Amino acid sequence: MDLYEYQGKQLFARFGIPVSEGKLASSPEEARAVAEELGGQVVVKAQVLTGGRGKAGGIKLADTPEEAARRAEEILGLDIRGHIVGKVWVEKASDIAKEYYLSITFDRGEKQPLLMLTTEGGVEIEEVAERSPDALARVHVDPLMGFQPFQARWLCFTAGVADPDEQKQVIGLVGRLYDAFVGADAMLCEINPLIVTPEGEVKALDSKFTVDDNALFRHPDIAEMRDLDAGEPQERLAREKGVTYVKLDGEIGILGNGAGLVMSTLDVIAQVGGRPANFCDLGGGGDAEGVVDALEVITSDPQVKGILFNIFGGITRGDEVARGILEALDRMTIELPIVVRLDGTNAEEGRAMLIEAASPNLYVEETMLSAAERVVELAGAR
Amino acid sequence: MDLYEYQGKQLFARFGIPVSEGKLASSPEEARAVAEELGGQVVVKAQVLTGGRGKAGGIKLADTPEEAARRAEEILGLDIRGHIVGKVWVEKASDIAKEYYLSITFDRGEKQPLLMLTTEGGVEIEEVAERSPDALARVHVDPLMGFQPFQARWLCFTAGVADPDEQKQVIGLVGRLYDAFVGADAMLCEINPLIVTPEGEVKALDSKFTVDDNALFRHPDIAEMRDLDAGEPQERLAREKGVTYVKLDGEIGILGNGAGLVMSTLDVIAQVGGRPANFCDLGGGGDAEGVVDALEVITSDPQVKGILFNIFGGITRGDEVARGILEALDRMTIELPIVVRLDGTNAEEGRAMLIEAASPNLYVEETMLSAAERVVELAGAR
Amino acid sequence: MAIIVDSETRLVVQGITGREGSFHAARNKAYGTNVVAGVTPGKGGGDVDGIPVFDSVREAVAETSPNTAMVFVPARFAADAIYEAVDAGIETVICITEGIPAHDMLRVYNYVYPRGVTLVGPNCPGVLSPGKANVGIIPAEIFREGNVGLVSRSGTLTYQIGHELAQLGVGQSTIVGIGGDPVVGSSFLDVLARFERDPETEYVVMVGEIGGAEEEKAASFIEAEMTKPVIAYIAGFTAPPGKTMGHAGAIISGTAGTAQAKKEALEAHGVRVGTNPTEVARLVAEVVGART
Amino acid sequence: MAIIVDSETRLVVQGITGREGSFHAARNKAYGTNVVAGVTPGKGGGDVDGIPVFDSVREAVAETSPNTAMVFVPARFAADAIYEAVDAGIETVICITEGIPAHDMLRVYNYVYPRGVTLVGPNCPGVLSPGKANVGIIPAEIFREGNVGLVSRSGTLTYQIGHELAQLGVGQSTIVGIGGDPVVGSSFLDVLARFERDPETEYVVMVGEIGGAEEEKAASFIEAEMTKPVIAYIAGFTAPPGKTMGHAGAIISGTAGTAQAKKEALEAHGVRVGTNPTEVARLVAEVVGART
Repeated sequence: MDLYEYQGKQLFARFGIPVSEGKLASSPEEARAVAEELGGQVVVKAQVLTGGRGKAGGIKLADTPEEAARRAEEILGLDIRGHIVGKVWVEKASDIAKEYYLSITFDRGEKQPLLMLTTEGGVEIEEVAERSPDALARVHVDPLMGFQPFQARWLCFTAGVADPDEQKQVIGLVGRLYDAFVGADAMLCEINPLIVTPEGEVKALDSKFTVDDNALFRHPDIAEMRDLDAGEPQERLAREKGVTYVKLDGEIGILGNGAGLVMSTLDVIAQVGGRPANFCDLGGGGDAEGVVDALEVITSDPQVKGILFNIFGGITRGDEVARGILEALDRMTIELPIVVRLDGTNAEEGRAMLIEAASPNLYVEETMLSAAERVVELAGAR
Repeated sequence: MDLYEYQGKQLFARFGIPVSEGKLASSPEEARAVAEELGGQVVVKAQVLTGGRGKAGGIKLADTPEEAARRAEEILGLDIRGHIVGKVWVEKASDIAKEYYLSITFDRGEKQPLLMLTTEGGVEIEEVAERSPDALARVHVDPLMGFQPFQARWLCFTAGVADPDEQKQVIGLVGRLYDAFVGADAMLCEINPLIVTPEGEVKALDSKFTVDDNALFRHPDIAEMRDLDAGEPQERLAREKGVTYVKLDGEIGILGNGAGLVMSTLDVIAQVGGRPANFCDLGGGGDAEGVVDALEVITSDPQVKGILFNIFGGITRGDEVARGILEALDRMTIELPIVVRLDGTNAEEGRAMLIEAASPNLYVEETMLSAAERVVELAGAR
Repeated sequence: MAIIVDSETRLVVQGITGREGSFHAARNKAYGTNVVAGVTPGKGGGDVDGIPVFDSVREAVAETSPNTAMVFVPARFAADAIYEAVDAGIETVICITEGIPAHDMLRVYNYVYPRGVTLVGPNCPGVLSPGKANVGIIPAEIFREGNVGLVSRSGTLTYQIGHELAQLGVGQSTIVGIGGDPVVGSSFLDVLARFERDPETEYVVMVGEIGGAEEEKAASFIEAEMTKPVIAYIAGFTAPPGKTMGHAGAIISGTAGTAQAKKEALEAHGVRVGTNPTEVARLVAEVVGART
Repeated sequence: MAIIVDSETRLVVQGITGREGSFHAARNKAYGTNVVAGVTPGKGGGDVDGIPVFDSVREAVAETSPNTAMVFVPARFAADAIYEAVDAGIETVICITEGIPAHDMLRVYNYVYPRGVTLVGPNCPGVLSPGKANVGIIPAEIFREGNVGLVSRSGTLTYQIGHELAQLGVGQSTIVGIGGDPVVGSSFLDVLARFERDPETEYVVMVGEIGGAEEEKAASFIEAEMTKPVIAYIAGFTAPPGKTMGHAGAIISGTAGTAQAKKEALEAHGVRVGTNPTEVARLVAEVVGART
């Protein structure tokens, strides 16, 4: 689960990482009031779960409350990489002497958290990694040893943070960021830029914070931060129904069981000339109710021109999936062609049920490849 | 640093371990007020840093506030194993269906914390260990893995905590006790008895809590719990002056550098027929100021009839110690015989200084053994 | 021999009285796996399908000497269950449970690994050595005995490939589902190294997917260390960056972890890569046919 | 050969710019120890008595290849310093610092031990192999080269015994101060096992004190595993229960840890025990004389 900048900063503050004072606003009027309350120059920042806000005009300075309101008006409603801005964060503007970058990520290969620090902050870290890899100091933390100050010192010495007072602040901050990473079950904590003010104060000017969905049961407060309105409408619906669904751009709706098989199905659709409309995993269960829910989500996407079921039964039983398809056709009006490929546990029974139902838009295919070809052909004809 | 029962219970409560409601009282009047506030039957418990309070009459029930005041009057001022009761803890009386024992100690051999649980609580654990060792369930916790619930389950199954609801409470409680042990840098956390009420509620009826002195810098709140008035007057003085000192019962005051050498010196004194009055370690430094402070503490004990310095210089320099002795003799009036044995770094210079000073009660000896014999002889003559 | 599980396997099932645990314990037993014990705290003394149930793994070990544990315990208690198995001396732990917090697994992995314990999963279908033992939820009927080792991050995709291989007459030595989580106990490298050492395995199929860099590392390893032919398949060519594709680990971050990059890395190290399950099965049949 | 430190030792001193660190680094160097580097964060680039100073152990390792670290860092930063040394690949860490929280050392020990690193201390005088290397604060002039290994929980008591031995003409292979804290990196057992393996050591003197059960464990070990004669000394016969005698580890709890119990355990396993430093030195001289 990705957090908005302001939510990440709330967590930062909770773990003692210095951030600027600010407040959320969802209208120009609110932005004006916040600016008034904060006093002085403020910065109005679009809250969207994507990067590139600056270039897209989503971050603006304002000298007066009136200007803050005007800036908020410009920013609210902006479309930034497909994300519509619904809220802005208004905070006291900071003077910036230096821009650093600090992050903790999950290094899956090393199976250890990875700390990264560079004094070349404020730009995309991939750029820095490519342009001047030596400028990017990296150190792994053994999760059993936990973070130790020597690791933060190493980051400072290697990245070239030379000023002793800055070093001291950065070392403390790295420790607190590690605490936040562990304490909030984060997959990523990134501060870019981590700024040094002309007075020598080090603080987080932005936040990128991703929390492990599997650990949200330990963090009801963070779970509540989820913005149910964010994302595509189909994805919202999927969340409500508990369906594992990712919206894509094509016209072939896809359901399968198991993430790998579904990804593979998307690829095969592309290979036979189609474009997948979504990723949708029925998961291990795949009972009738789940099939109905998933079909509701997929058909809510108006771009979908045909639907492919690709089921390889293991725990999932073919007859159960067939029952779900028939039940869905009973409850909903689906005129789109539905191609079904069933294999594995109880697949024969399932296929028999579907053939017997003899629904005019229901097609049963033997192999994954032939099913993909069939659905692309049928969708193309529409 | 040992904590009083009520201080340990404060820490228990902070870590979510259930304890009875209560308050501290240092007079019968206060005890009456507390009993009034708590209502119902209360128990009045002597707060001393030693065991065996029950047998010594330091724990009494009271049905009314008046009785609580009378009981407090009886208990306050009691001498329990050499500890004078200055405060009582008045808490709501608990109905007891079962008495268990639960502790976490530092297993120095295994270098891991050791959890112990037995359903035969309420008596000295050494007794249980001797009488029915199988009744004492033990499990080590790897400090890197941390406490895991399976360990508490194992304790319950092995100790014979059979009731599922009790098990659940005990498992939670063991986890919280481990948190307290780590969180407070404890060397020992003991609950004896851990009771089960007739209603099935599990709670800590007593607490024994020892915190690592070396870690007190992390716990200023716990450091403040230290009772500066506890212990012998010489030990209080030693604490104030920062002298490592333990009061003993004999008549030979002993100063040395290094804990092992001082212990060895005590033994040698005993072997030659004397009785050591104290353990006093000048430590690694052993500068003049430290010598003066230590002499002040040692001579404040009226039982002392002679003083032995046993110094083997390493970092400690013999001349520095000699200077301290002479300075002390300058500042204080010490009529007791002082026997000095100096060896190691700058010992010759030190000896020369002492001989030159020609103080009438100052004796320089060549070996540890001869010095011990000399001081016992001189002390005996007084 | 096969790898990880075989006829020497003595299995204890943790969480055996749960719905999934009891169902699959019985299935594994019916397949011929030597399921010696089950564990559910508080249910000790009973039995599931004739398998004795104990309160703790330690007791199960004392009474029935298992060497392998299968974990079906719910996600929030799963780390505890793995520690319990390792603490009781179990050498191989196969964790089926999905949804375990990544930080839990991070600690578990770093605790377990230096102790020489083999951990497979979590969030994996288990390990099947056809004709010897099945530990997990893999539908054994898809697979047949043979000399091709199969290692995969995905369950059903593995079944699909096994199914296609079976149709071409190719059998397997062992099928290992390593799981799709960010932190898994056994990586491609670990399993490839075992297949390389296993006399019954002559060919290996590796089924990867987007996310992470394990396939790239495996590519270098295969070239440097392996004598046995490896054929690979990667899923997720059409996956967009920044979206988690079902598996918590299947996410393309920035430019890293794309299927294309993985395919190129593998091919650069001389590993043939199929672009769909049918093609990969055909490639395997080709290689196996060429050598037999 | 000697044990732990010898002429192969390449020493880095952590906390070298402190008062104690600089004093003893120079002394150790003057003795002939190969002191290759010092570390003090933020003081990199300078030198102490000709010893180059670095900001981190990792840098010191890259530039000067030390294999041993001596820790003089203040107590609250000492655990960090030990981790830093181990992380940088140092094989032997000798920690002089006293006052380190016991829980810090508990974690350090359990982290360091499985990694095969030798940790001596904390709160110890260090290790001296006469004529080869001195790492720590032991006054080398008391000791002379010889074939008696000396291991002790106490510093000055060791000097006392070394002094008495010297007067009887007995020299040492290595003197190891293991420290008096509740958690020490090397126990009597660890050091006894090393002495047993060391060809230059023919006799061992073990200097114990009240508290813990290490002397008792050592007694069984000596009887079961050691061929070389061991003479023991225990301090603290007059110590009362429940009082910490200077060392955090020197405390008699209940009936455990008394000097008498330790003496009896040692004697029951055939180890001769002296009751004061003079007597123990005489016993050693006797044994050495009897065998030469």
